[in-house]
Amino acid sequence: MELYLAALGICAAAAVLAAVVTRRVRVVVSSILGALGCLLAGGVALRILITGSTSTFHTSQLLPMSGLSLTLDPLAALFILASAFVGVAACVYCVGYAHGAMASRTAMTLLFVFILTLLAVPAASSVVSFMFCWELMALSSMLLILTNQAHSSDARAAALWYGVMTQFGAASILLGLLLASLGTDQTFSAIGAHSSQLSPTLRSFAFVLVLLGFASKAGAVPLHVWLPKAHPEAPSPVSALMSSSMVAIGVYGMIRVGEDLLHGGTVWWWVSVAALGVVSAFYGALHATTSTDLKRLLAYSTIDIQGLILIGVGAAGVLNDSGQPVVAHLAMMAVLLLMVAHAGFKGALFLGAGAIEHATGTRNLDRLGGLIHTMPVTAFVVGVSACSIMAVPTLSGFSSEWLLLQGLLHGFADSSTPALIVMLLGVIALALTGGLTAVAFVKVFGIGFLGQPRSSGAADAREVSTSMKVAMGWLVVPSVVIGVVPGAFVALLNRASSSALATPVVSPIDKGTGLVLSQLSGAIEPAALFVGLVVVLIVVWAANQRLAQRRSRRVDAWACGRELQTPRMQYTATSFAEPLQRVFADVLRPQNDVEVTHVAESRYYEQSLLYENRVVDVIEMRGYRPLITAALRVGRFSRRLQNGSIHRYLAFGFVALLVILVVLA
Amino acid sequence: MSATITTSLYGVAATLIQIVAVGLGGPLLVGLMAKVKARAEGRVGAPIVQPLRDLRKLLSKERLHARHSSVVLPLAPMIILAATAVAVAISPLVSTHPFLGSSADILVVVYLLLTGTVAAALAGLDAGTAFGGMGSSRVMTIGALAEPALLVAVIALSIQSGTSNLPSMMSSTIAHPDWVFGPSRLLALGALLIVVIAETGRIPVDNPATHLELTMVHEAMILEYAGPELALFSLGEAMRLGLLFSLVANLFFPWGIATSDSVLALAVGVILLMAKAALVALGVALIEVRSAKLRLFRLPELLAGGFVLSVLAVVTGLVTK
Amino acid sequence: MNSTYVAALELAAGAVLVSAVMTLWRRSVRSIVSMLSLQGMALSAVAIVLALHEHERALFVTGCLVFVVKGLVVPGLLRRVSRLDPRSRESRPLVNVPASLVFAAVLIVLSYVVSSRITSMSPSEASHLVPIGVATVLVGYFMLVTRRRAVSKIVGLILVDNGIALVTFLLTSGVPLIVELGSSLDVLLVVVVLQFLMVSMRRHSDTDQLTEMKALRD
Amino acid sequence: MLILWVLFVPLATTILAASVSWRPWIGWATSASSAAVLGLGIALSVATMTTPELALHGSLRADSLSAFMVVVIGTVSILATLFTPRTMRQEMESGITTSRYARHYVVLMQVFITCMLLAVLTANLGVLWVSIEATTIATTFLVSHRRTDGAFEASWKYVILCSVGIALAFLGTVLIYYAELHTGAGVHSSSLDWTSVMSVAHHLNPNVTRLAFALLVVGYGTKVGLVPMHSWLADAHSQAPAPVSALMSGVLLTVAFYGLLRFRAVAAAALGPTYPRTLLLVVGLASLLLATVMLIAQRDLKRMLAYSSIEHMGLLAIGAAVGTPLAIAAVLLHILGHGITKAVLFLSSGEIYHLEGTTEIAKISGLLARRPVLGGIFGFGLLSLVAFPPFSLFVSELSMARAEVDAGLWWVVAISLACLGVIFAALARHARHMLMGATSSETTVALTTARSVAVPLVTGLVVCVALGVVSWPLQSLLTHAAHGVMS
Repeated sequence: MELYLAALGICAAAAVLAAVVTRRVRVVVSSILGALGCLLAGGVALRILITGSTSTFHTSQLLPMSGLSLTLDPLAALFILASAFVGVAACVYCVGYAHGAMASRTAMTLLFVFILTLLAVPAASSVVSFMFCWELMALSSMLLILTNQAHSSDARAAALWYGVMTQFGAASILLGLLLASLGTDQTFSAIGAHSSQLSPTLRSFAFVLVLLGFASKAGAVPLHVWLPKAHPEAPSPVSALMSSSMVAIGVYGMIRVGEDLLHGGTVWWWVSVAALGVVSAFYGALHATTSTDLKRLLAYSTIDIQGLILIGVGAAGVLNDSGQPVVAHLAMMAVLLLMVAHAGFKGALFLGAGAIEHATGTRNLDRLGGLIHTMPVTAFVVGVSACSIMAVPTLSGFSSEWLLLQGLLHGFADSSTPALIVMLLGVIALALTGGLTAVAFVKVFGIGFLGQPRSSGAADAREVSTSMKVAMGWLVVPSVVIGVVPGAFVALLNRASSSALATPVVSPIDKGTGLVLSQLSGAIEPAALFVGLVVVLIVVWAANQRLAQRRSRRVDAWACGRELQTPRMQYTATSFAEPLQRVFADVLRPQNDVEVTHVAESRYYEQSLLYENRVVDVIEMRGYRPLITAALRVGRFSRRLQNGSIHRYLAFGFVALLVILVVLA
Repeated sequence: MSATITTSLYGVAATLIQIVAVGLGGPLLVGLMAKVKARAEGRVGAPIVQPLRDLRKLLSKERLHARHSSVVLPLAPMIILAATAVAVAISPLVSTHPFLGSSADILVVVYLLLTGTVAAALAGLDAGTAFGGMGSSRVMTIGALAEPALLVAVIALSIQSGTSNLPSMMSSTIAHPDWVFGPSRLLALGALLIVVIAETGRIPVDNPATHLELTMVHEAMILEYAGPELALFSLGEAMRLGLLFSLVANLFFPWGIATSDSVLALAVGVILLMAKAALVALGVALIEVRSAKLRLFRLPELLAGGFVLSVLAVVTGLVTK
Repeated sequence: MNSTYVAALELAAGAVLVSAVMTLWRRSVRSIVSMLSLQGMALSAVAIVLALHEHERALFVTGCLVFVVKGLVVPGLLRRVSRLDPRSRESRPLVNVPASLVFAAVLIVLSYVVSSRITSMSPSEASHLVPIGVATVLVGYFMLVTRRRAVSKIVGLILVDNGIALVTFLLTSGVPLIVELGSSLDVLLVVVVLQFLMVSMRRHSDTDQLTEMKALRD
Repeated sequence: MLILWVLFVPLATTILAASVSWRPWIGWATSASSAAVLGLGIALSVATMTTPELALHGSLRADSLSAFMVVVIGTVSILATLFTPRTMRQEMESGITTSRYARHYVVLMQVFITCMLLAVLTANLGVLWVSIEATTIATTFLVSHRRTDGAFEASWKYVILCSVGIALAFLGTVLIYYAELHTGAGVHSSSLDWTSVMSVAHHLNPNVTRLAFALLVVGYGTKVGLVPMHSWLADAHSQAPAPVSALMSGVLLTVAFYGLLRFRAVAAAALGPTYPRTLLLVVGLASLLLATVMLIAQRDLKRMLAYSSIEHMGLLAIGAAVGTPLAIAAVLLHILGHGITKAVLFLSSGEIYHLEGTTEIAKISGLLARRPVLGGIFGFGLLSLVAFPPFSLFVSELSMARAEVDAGLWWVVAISLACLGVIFAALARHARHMLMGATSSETTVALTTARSVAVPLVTGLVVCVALGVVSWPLQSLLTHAAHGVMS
C-alpha cells in the first residue's frame, strides 16, 4: 500500500512539476516522472494480482467529514494495472507529442491529474472517496478535451456533452451508492457486509441508478452520445487513456457495485446489462464501419468492444445468479482479459491516430493514404493493433473473444430462460459485430496506409519521433503477448475474477501457456498456432523464392488497362463503407444531398455535381436533441417569472403568506 | 511413452496428409466444379487438373508489383496461405486427432478464415486503384454479412455437442447418428451452405469467371496480381474452398474419418474425404448452374436468410434439447 | 375602569383597522396620507391605553413616540414627497377598488381565523384584538402589492409596520425593548425609502417611473 | 473580551474611514481590519472549542457557530475589501464616483461588515433581527452606489422587498417572544436571549411557534434569497459594485441564514423535527427549482451568479431541513466554500465588466484566449461553484446528500441532483460562450492580468481546494458548531 501511495504521490508530483516549471522541462521531466509513477503503480498492482493479497488504507486527515479510504484488492489491481500500462505509454508519448496547447501548464498538469485519478478510482473504497476520485477524473478529462478549444468548436461542444452526461451519471451513481450504503459508515466493506439486509426493491433501485451512471461512462448505447464526440477531440494520449482506461472503469464500477457490494442481486439486473451490451456492440460496430474520421471510428469501436464486455459481465452475472459459478468465472475472466487486451490495442490505435494527425494534420481517412511508405513504424503498430481488434489469431483480441465465446457457449448448458436469452443475444451480437469490425479496420489500414496519398498532408508525412514510436510499441506488446501466451495471465485473471464474484471456484482454465478448459470442454494453444503460422509463412516464402523468380519489377498498376491513375480515383473510406451503409440504412439513417448544377445551355449537361453524405448519430438526434430543445424552451419560458415588475415580486410573497396562514389556520 | 510418440507421429502424418490433400484437392475441386458446370451447359470444359497447371504456369512468370503497392502485396497471399494451411492442419479432416488437435477449435477456423479475407481485402487496396478498392469493399461487405451466419451456425453445432472442439464435435456426432437429420442440424447446414458459397465467391454471390466491372467482386480485388503472387493467391483461395467443403462434409457426416491410429484408417479417411468434398462441390456446382448471379444489393437478403437460418438452428437446438 | 379600558382599547384598535381599509378605498394621495396619520395616532392611543392599564412607563413613552413619528412626522414627509408629483390620484390600481374592498373583507376573516389559534393560549382583553393587527398587516401588504404609485407602496409598507406594531403592543405589552427597536428601525427604513423616492423624483419627476421600472429582468 | 474586539476593530475602521476623506490607503486599512477580524475569529474558534459559550454582559455571546460565522465574514470581507482601492480607482477614472462617494462607499462597507458581525455575535434574537435590518439599510445605498437607473431600480426593489420581508421576520420574532412569555416557566427577565429561549423551547406553544417559524422563514428567507421573496437578489447583485455583490452573496445571505439556523433549533425543540423540516424543504426545493429554470436561458453574467446564489441557498435550506449534525456541519462548510467561491466569481466578473464594458453573456467570448489568467480564475471558480472536487463545495454537497439519504429523504437528493445536473449544463453552456472560442481579430495577444487581481482570487480558490481536501483544522469546529446549534 505504501508503494501504491508513493506511485500516486509521484503522479501528483509530476502534476505539480508540470504546473511550475518551464515548457521544455515540463514536457520531458514531468512526463518521465509520470511514467515512473505509472510503472510503480503497475508493479504494485501486479504484485497484488500475483499474491492475491488485499491491503487497505484510511486517513481521516483528508476529505473532510468522511476521510479517504483506499483498498487494493485483485479486482481493483487489474484495472489499475491496465490503466498504469496505458499511462506509461501516454506519458512517454507526450514527450514527442506535446506541442502548442497540449504542452501548456494547464494541459500537462491535468494530464497527470487524470492519470492519477485513473489509478486511484479502482482503489477508492468508500462512497465519498470513490465519488471524489470519480469526479476528479471526470473534471480532468473534461478539461483535457478542451485543450484545443481555441481552434475547435467541436472540442467545445464535445466537452459540454461529456461534462453534462458525466455529471448526470455521477449524480445517478452517487444516489445509488448512498441508497446502497444506508445504515452503514459508507465504506465499501461495510456496504458489502450490510447490503444483504436491504430490501430487494431498494437494492434493485440502487443498482439501476448506479448502472445508469456507469453505463454512461462505459459508453453503453443509448448513454454513449458523449463518447464519439469527446474521444476524438481530446489530444491523442488523452483519447488513448479515455478510451482504454476510463471507459473500463465504468465497467469496473458495475462489477464492483453489482457483484461485490450488492452480491449479484437478481437475474434481471444482469440481463439488462447484457442487453445494453448487445445494443452497444451492434450500434458501435455499425457506426465504426461508416465513420471516416479516424478517431471517431476508434471511439465507436470502443463502444462496440465495451458492448462485448458488458455482454460478458451480464452473462457472468446471470450465470452466477443461476448457479453456474464455473462458467460465470469463465465469462468474468474473459471480460477482464478483453478489457486488458482492449486497453492495449485501443491505446495503441489512438496513439497511432495521434501520430497520423501529428504527421499529416488530418484524421479524416478520406484525405489519407500511402502512409505505410512514409510511416512504417506507425503502420506496423496500427496494423497489428487493428488485426488484434479484428480478432485475428493469435493476437489478444482473438484470445479474449474466444474465451468470451466459450463462456457464452457453455452458458447454454444453463437451462433457465434469462440465461439462454443472454447467451443467445450475446452470441448474435458477437457474430454481427465481428464482421463489421473487420470492415472498419480493413478500412482504417487499407485506406489510411495503403494506396496513394489523397492529400498533400498525407503525401508529405514523416515518421514521428522516437518517444512516440516507443510509446506505441509499448502498447503493441500486450496485443502480441496476450495473444500468444494468454495462459500466462490466467492466474491473475482468476484472482481478479474471484474477488469480483462472491462464489470463488477453482479456476475454469488450466495452468499453461494456452487456454485449456478441461472442466468444461474446449482448448486453444495460441502459441502452437503462432508457431504453425510462422512455419507455414517461412515455408511458403522459401518455396516462393525457390520456385519463382526472385527479383520483382515495378510497373504501373494495370487497373483493367486504364492509362491514367490518379489518387482521386481510389476508393475512399466513404465509398468503401457505402455498400454496408446502404444495407443498414434503416438503422444509420444516412443523410444524402445531391446538388447538380447544369450548364446554362442545356439541362441535359451537368457542369458540376456535389454529393454529400453524412451519418449522424440517430440516438442523439431523436433522443437527446428534443430534450435539449425542451429544456431551453422551459428556460426561456420561465424568464417571464422574473419580468422586472415589483408588483409581481411582492405578490409572490403575499401569496406565500396567505398560503401559510390558510394552511396553519 | 512410446504410445504418446506414436500418437504424435500419427498426428503429424495426419496433419501433413491433410495439408497436402487440401493443397492439391482444393484446385482439383475448382477444376471439378468448372467441369461440372461446363458439362451441364453442354460444353466439354477444361480438364479437372487445369487449375494445377495454371498454378505451375503462373509460378514461372515474371514477378510484377504495381507502382504504389507496398509490402502488403506480396505478403497477403502468403498470409492467406498460412492461415488456411494452419486451419487445415488443426481441423480433423482425415483424422480426429491431427497434430495441433489441441487447438482444433471451430472458432479458430472461423477466425483464421476471417484473417484470410482481411488479408485479401487489404491486398486489393494496396495498389491504390479504383478496381481494387471496389473489390475489397464488396468482399468485406459480403464477409461482414456472412460472418454472423457462419459464427452462429457454428455455435449452433457447438451447443449441440456442448463444445466447440472439432474432434469432440465429430465424435459426438458419430455417437449420436440421430442428430444428423435433426431440424437444428439441417437448418445449420442450410446456413453454412449459403456462407460457404459466399466465402468461396461462387454464384449467386460472385461470379469467379467474369471480369465485368459491374458484377465482379473477387476478381476486381486481385486485378493487380500477376505471376507467382497470383499463383499463391489462387492456391490459397482454392485451399479455403477445399477446407470449407471438407469441413461442411465432415461436420454433417463425420463417418469415415480416422478415429484410430493406423495407416489403413488414414487412407480410408483421405479417400472418403475426397469423396465427400467432391459431393459437396458437385452440389455447389449444380446450384451455380441453376442460378443467376444476384445484384450486389440483393445479396444482404440472401445472407440475412442464412443468418436467420442459423439463429433458428440455435433456437430449435435449445428447444429440442 | 375595566370596561372603559376595554372600550378605549377596542375603539383605538378598531380605528387602526378602519383607517387601513380606508386607505384602500380612497384614491387621492392626500386622503390616503391623512388616513395614515389617523392610523398612527390610533396606534399610539392603543399603546397609551395599554400603558395606563398595565402601568408600564416605557410603553407610555413608546406610545408618545409613535404619536409623534407615525402620526405626524412620517405623514408629513409623505405629504412633502407627494407634492413633488403633479398627479395626486392613484390612477389605475392593479386590482380595482371594489374588488380590493371585498378582498380586504376576506383578509379580515382570515386573520380572525388565524389569530384565534394564537390567542387561545392566553386569552386577555388585549389579545382578543390581535386579529385587528393581523388584518392590518394583510391589508397593508395587499395595498403594497396592488397599488402602482410609489407613495401608495410606502403607505402599504407603513400599514404593515403599524399592524405588526399593533400585534406587538397587544401581545407583549410587558417588555417594550424590541418593540421600540422594531418600530424605530422601521421608521428608519421608511425614511430611507422616502429619501430614495425624493432622489428618484428629482431625476425623473414622476413617481410612476420608479414603480414601473422594468429594465432589470430576465 | 475577544468578542468585543471583533466588533471594535471594524467599528474603529468605520470611524476612521468616516473621519478622513478618501485615500487608497483607507481601502488597505479596511482589508487589514478584515484580516484582523479573521484572526480574531480564528482565536474565537479556538476559544469556543474549550469553552462552549463565551458571553459578555449577557448581550454578546459566541459559540462555535458564531465563531465560525466570524471566520466566514472575515475571509470573504478580506477578498472584497482588497478590491476596494482598485474598484474606486476604476470608478473615479470613468467618472462614476467622486471622492465623496468613495468615502460613503468605504464607510457603508464597514458598517455593513460590522452589522453582520453583530448579527452573529449578539445573544439576543431581537438584536439579531435589528442587525440584519441594519444591513439592509447599509446595502441599499451600496447597491445604488453607481447611481445609474439600473442601480436605483435594483435598490428600490431591494429595499421594498426586504422591508416587507424583514417586517414579517419581526412579527415572527414577536410571536416567539410572546410564546416565551407564556411558557409558564416564569421567564420574564432576559427578553429573547438565545440561551433562555432555548432553555424553554420545549414548552413553547406549538400553534404560535408554528406560525412564528413560518413567518421567520419567509422573513429571513427574504434576506437569504429563498423563494418566494428572492426576486430582489438578481437585480441587486447585478447592479451593485463587484465587491459589494461579493460580500452580499458571499456572506450577507448566509448571515441571514444563520438567523434561520438559530430559529430552526428553537422550532425543532418546540415542534419536533417534522414541521421545520417540511417548511425548509419546501422553500429550499422551490429555490433550487427556480434557480434551475432561471439559469437555463440566463443572459447576464452577474444575474447568472446571483441565481446560482439562490441555488446554493436552496441547498443550504435543504441541508438545514435535515438538521442532523452531519447535515449542519456540511451546511456550515458549504457556507464558507460558497462564500469564498462566490466572492472570487463576483470579483472576477467585476474585472470582466471593467474590461468588456458589459456583463451580457452573448457579448463576451474567447476570454480564455485573451485573458488567460482572468478567464482561468473565472473558469475554475465556476468549476468550484458546480461542486467539482477538489473544491470544498463538492465535499459539503456530498455530505449534505449523505445526511439527507440517511434521514430518509432520498427523493430530495434525487430532485436536488437532477437540478444540479441541469444547472451544471446551463452554467457550462454559458461558460463555453464566455470563456472559450478563438481570439477576436483586434486583440490577438493574450493580455496579462494585474497581480493585485490575480493573487487574491487564486488564493481564494486555493483555500477552497484546501478546505475540500484537508480535514484539519475545520472539521472539529464544524462538528462542534453543529452540535452547539442542535442542543
